[in-house]
Amino acid sequence: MKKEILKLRGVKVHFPVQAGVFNRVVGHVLAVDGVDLDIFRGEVLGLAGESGCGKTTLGKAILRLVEPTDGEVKYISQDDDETELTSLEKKDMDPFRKKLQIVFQDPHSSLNPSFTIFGSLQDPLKKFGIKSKEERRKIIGDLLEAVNMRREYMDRYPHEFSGGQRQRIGIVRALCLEPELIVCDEAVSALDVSIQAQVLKLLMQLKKEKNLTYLFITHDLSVTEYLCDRIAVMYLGRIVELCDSEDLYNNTLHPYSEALISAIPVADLDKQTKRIVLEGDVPSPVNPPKGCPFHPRCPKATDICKTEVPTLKKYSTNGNEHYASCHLIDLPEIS
Amino acid sequence: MAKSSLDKKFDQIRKREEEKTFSTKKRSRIVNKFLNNRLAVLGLIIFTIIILASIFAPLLSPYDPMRVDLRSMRQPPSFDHWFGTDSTGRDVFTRVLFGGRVSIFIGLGSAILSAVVGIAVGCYAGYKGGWIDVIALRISEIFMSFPQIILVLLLVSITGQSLFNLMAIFILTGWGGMYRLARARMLSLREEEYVQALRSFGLSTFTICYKHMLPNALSPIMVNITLSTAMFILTEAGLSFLGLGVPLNIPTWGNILNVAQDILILQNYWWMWGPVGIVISVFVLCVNFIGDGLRDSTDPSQQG
Amino acid sequence: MLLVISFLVYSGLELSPGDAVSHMISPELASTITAEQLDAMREAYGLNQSFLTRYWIWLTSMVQGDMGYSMAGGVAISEIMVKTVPATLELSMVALFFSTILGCSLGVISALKRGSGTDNSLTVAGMAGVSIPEFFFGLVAILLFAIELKWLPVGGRLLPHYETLWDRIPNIVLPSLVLALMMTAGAMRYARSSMLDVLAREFITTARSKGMPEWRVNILHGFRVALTPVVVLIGFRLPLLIGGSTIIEQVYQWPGIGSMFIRSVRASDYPLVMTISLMYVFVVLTASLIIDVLTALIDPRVRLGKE
Amino acid sequence: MEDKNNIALSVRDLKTFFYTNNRCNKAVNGVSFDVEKGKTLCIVGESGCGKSVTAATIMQLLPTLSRIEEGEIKFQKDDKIINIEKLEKNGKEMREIRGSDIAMIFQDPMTALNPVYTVGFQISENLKYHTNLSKKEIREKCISLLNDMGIPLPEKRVDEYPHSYSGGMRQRAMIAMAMACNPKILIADEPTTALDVTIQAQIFELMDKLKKENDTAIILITHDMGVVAELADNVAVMYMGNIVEAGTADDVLRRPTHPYTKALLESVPVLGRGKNQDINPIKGSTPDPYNRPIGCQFAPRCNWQTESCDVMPEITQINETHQVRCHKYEQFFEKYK
Repeated sequence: MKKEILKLRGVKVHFPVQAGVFNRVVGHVLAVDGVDLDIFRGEVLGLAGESGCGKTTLGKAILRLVEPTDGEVKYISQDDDETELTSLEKKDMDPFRKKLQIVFQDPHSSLNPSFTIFGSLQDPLKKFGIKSKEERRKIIGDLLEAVNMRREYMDRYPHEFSGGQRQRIGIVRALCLEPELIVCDEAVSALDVSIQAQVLKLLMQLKKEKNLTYLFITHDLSVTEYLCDRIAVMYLGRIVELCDSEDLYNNTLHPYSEALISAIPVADLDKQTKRIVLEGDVPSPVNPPKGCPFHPRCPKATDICKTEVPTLKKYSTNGNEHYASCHLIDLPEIS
Repeated sequence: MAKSSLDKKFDQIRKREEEKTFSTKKRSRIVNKFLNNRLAVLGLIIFTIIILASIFAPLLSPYDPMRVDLRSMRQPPSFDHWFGTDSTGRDVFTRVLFGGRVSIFIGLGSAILSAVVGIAVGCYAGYKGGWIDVIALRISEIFMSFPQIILVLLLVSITGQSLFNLMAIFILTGWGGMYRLARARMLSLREEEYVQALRSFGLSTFTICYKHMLPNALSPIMVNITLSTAMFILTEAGLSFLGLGVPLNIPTWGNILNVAQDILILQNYWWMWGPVGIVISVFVLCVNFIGDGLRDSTDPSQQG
Repeated sequence: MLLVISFLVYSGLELSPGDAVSHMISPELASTITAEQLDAMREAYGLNQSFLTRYWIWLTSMVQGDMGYSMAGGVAISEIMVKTVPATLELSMVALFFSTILGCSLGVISALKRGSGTDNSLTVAGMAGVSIPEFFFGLVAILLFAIELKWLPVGGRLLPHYETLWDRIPNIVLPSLVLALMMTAGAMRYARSSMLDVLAREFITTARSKGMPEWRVNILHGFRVALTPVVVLIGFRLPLLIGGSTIIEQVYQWPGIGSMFIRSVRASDYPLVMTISLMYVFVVLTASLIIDVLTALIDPRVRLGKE
Repeated sequence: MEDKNNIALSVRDLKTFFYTNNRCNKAVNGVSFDVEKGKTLCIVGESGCGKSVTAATIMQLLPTLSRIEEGEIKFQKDDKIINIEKLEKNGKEMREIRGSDIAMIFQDPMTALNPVYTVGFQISENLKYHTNLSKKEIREKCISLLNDMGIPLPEKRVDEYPHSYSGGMRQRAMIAMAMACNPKILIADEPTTALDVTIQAQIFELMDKLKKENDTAIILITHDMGVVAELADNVAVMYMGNIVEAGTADDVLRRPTHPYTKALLESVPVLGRGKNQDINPIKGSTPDPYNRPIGCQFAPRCNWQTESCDVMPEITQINETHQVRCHKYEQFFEKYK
């Protein structure tokens, strides 16, 4: 039986836009605009979408690196205790920070250039009660070995490492408090392809060894397909499709996902398909279009799309649950 | 076509590279770059000499900077009096040495103290934002909308002249610039991912801000400290020249120069004001060279 | 902003020794006035009222041009202003004009010939320019050009027999040049680093890739973009110009507001000190406003109100 | 080989070295390739392999602390062959080629356009210097170019500043600028890396159209094998300053003969192959350019390394179009055929 680790309900993150002489708030960037999402223990959930769709903001909102404007983020422990995270006081959040961690995108800014690796990583350990220095060195050393690096590297400075190595150190940092869920925010996007594959393999291996759950945020659908059990596709702050990763490719329901998949260049001459070229650009999240946010670019849009906002409905494809928010799906809805 | 100098340099480097004879000294890149900057090294050398000379002034000169000797008034430079003597027969060289002590102390001391204040406020305000930031920003704006020398003069006129007052005034007027610099650095560092990672562990603001972020903001701050040292020394000299800085009985570089307001002295007794003017200029120039060298060597965007 | 500062200045004024009444009436009158009359005047001027009310009265009269009286000369401060402000304006504008043009062009040249002998010597000269105390420089200039070579007068302005504009020019040359020189050094350094910054940007490569001649790449694409930060920085340096002019005016006996300020500080003439400082602040704030407008004119990004 | 007249640009044994920090980086170390008229050549490789430097060398847009050491770049202009490497860097002849015969677009359209001039002004500069059109004609041409690139309301857009354009539109404006004088060769240096996939698809569609309509040769620089598969006629794979394998897209993608090409293809997951596909990372990491391996640059990371790899392998012609730089290619090719 699948058990949830996180339940997101109606999560919204709005950033105020200030302008004018008095910095008056003239509008809001609707970065994340009402997301419902369950993350199950032990799965890899992909969160895909183009830049500006709010996927990174959503990831940070879970960790409260960005405060959600509205909505609930519930953490469910192994003993089925539910805790609502967004309403917690800062210090009450601490026990949950141990459980939830994040790996960042840019290997150049993710490590503090003026500290050794040990220097950067020891403070969190200190804070969470590991008082002796030897113990901290042991934990970090063990983890470095776990990511195929040498124990001695902990006394080196970040500039001595290559991009791939830094990314591994970023993973070590996320792992050092033995978390249950790791948010991987574009964790491999900045790496060269040959290194990217190394890190992907490493992530999969660690997941097995340490029983982790990943929320894998990326713009690259081919990586998500390879890595994830389920994929959520976001567009303008909302989830437009959520299903098993194979179903997303084989039984695409939403026209946006369809266009996205067809637009990705595939390094296989036998798999070339006709690209669906979308018109225009992603609209501004300050002023999203009325009705379905995708309708101005959608090749299939009808009149209803211009006026009514579609909701995420449950369908079934290939025997699996499949959520999509589009008016034009002619499958029977499941309740 | 004749080979340009650049081409020749390239040939050399290539030859060295192919023979694998390039220097592999394990020195930090920053130190290396600084040492390659000839002006900065020259600045550092002269800077050290002047500072040492001021510190060991009593050993270097047999004269008392304060003692009036009416028998040897207004003597031109000689073997006994290297820079001659002034209107009351005091040895100018000795006075320059002792004046250096006070002037450098004021310049360096005010620069460092105002940096401490500026950084302490700026780091916190820049990282945390909120009302502290707004208030500090407004206050620094008030200070910065006065031309500095006017504000200093204004405060001097209120508090009266003394060494201590002058330093306090310098700190009061100088922290704003440092505050803004520290704040701006913090604002950009705040977005770095390692800071976000620390936040995701819920570490305290104090640890993140002063322990993890501050060291990365230090190099522009160091540069700014050197530059404001130079500025404070100049301001002190200007004020004392006007007779409004340090009380006239304490020898400082500016006070020694004060005599040059008299056109007679200006015209006839060049040694009373010329050498000290040059010493100030050279010292400030050296500080500026050092600051510039530091800036270039810590700036990752410049290669060469 | 100006309000806050004026309030602070007024507080300083209040704290300074001397009764406010003595600031407000001319000293000639003061000698004939008895203590009772003084009290009556205090009543009349509302000096027995709260601090804030008095501040308000002071402020409104200030705005109307009534700045009170100087303690030393017994002259109305507004009168002193009228006499001295034009002199300072004349001096600083000439200096600003020359230093900006000279500084920008030298800075650009130095950036374009980066690493060459010209660049290095300009850099060292610029550094020297900001390091030598301006009054020392001014003294040396007097000694050299006025006393030894006798090419130019020592200083002063509007001497009695001066009538035409031509008569006045020799007097302004030395002080304005000395003042301009230190400003030039600063402007040059800013222009150089800003230009270097812009030359490393990608659109410069784009312009080259279109086959544009070098001058067009450097001037039209490079300098035009580099200009914005330079204008802003020169604006920031305006306070420095004013500060510099204070000392230079003193050195050259230039009858401007700077030397008046120093005289009043020496004489502890508080009303005058406060009023002049307030005026400086006013000038600086106005200047920064003008700079904002100027940058908006130069840079289309600012003009449209977004980045 | 091919008919000589079909070749727009021919590069032979090109070496470009960088001299920063008093060290010599052999960024491009003996590169040869031909660009055919009306075809797309993709130069593919990871960061630091020298692909962008190659492009900058062809345009003579190298930074000050670098120079062309050896080799030839032959450009065919109206029946004349011009040796680009012999021209003065910013001289008149070079400038005449730039922008009118060979044009370039860059990776990041956000920084590649000058923020203080209107888009129209920046396009018209090109026309002003390379054609004899009048002011009015230039403006009309600008509008029609923008229109061709699919920018809506070109009459209005022509007078707007780059910051009011979106990323995709800026890249279109860049292409309009590059195509203004109908260049024979368009060099595109990672033109879509900074853009989203749906916008990338738009740009590729546009480039394909231009190639067909104008017979422009395109040099497309990319790190993405997927892009190669979609767009390339010919491919050159670069690693650490050398071309390790070159040929038609069919040659290289279907019958990779160099271990590096093969490894590159296997290290990225391919959309549509599902969750169970196997990806094989390349071991180790890219070497330090100042501390290069001796001989074959890929040897330390290669599973096929032998002692003979201590010597740089020569280019071997496998068939008419396909060439490879590897000692062991025959055995390697046999195994994976």
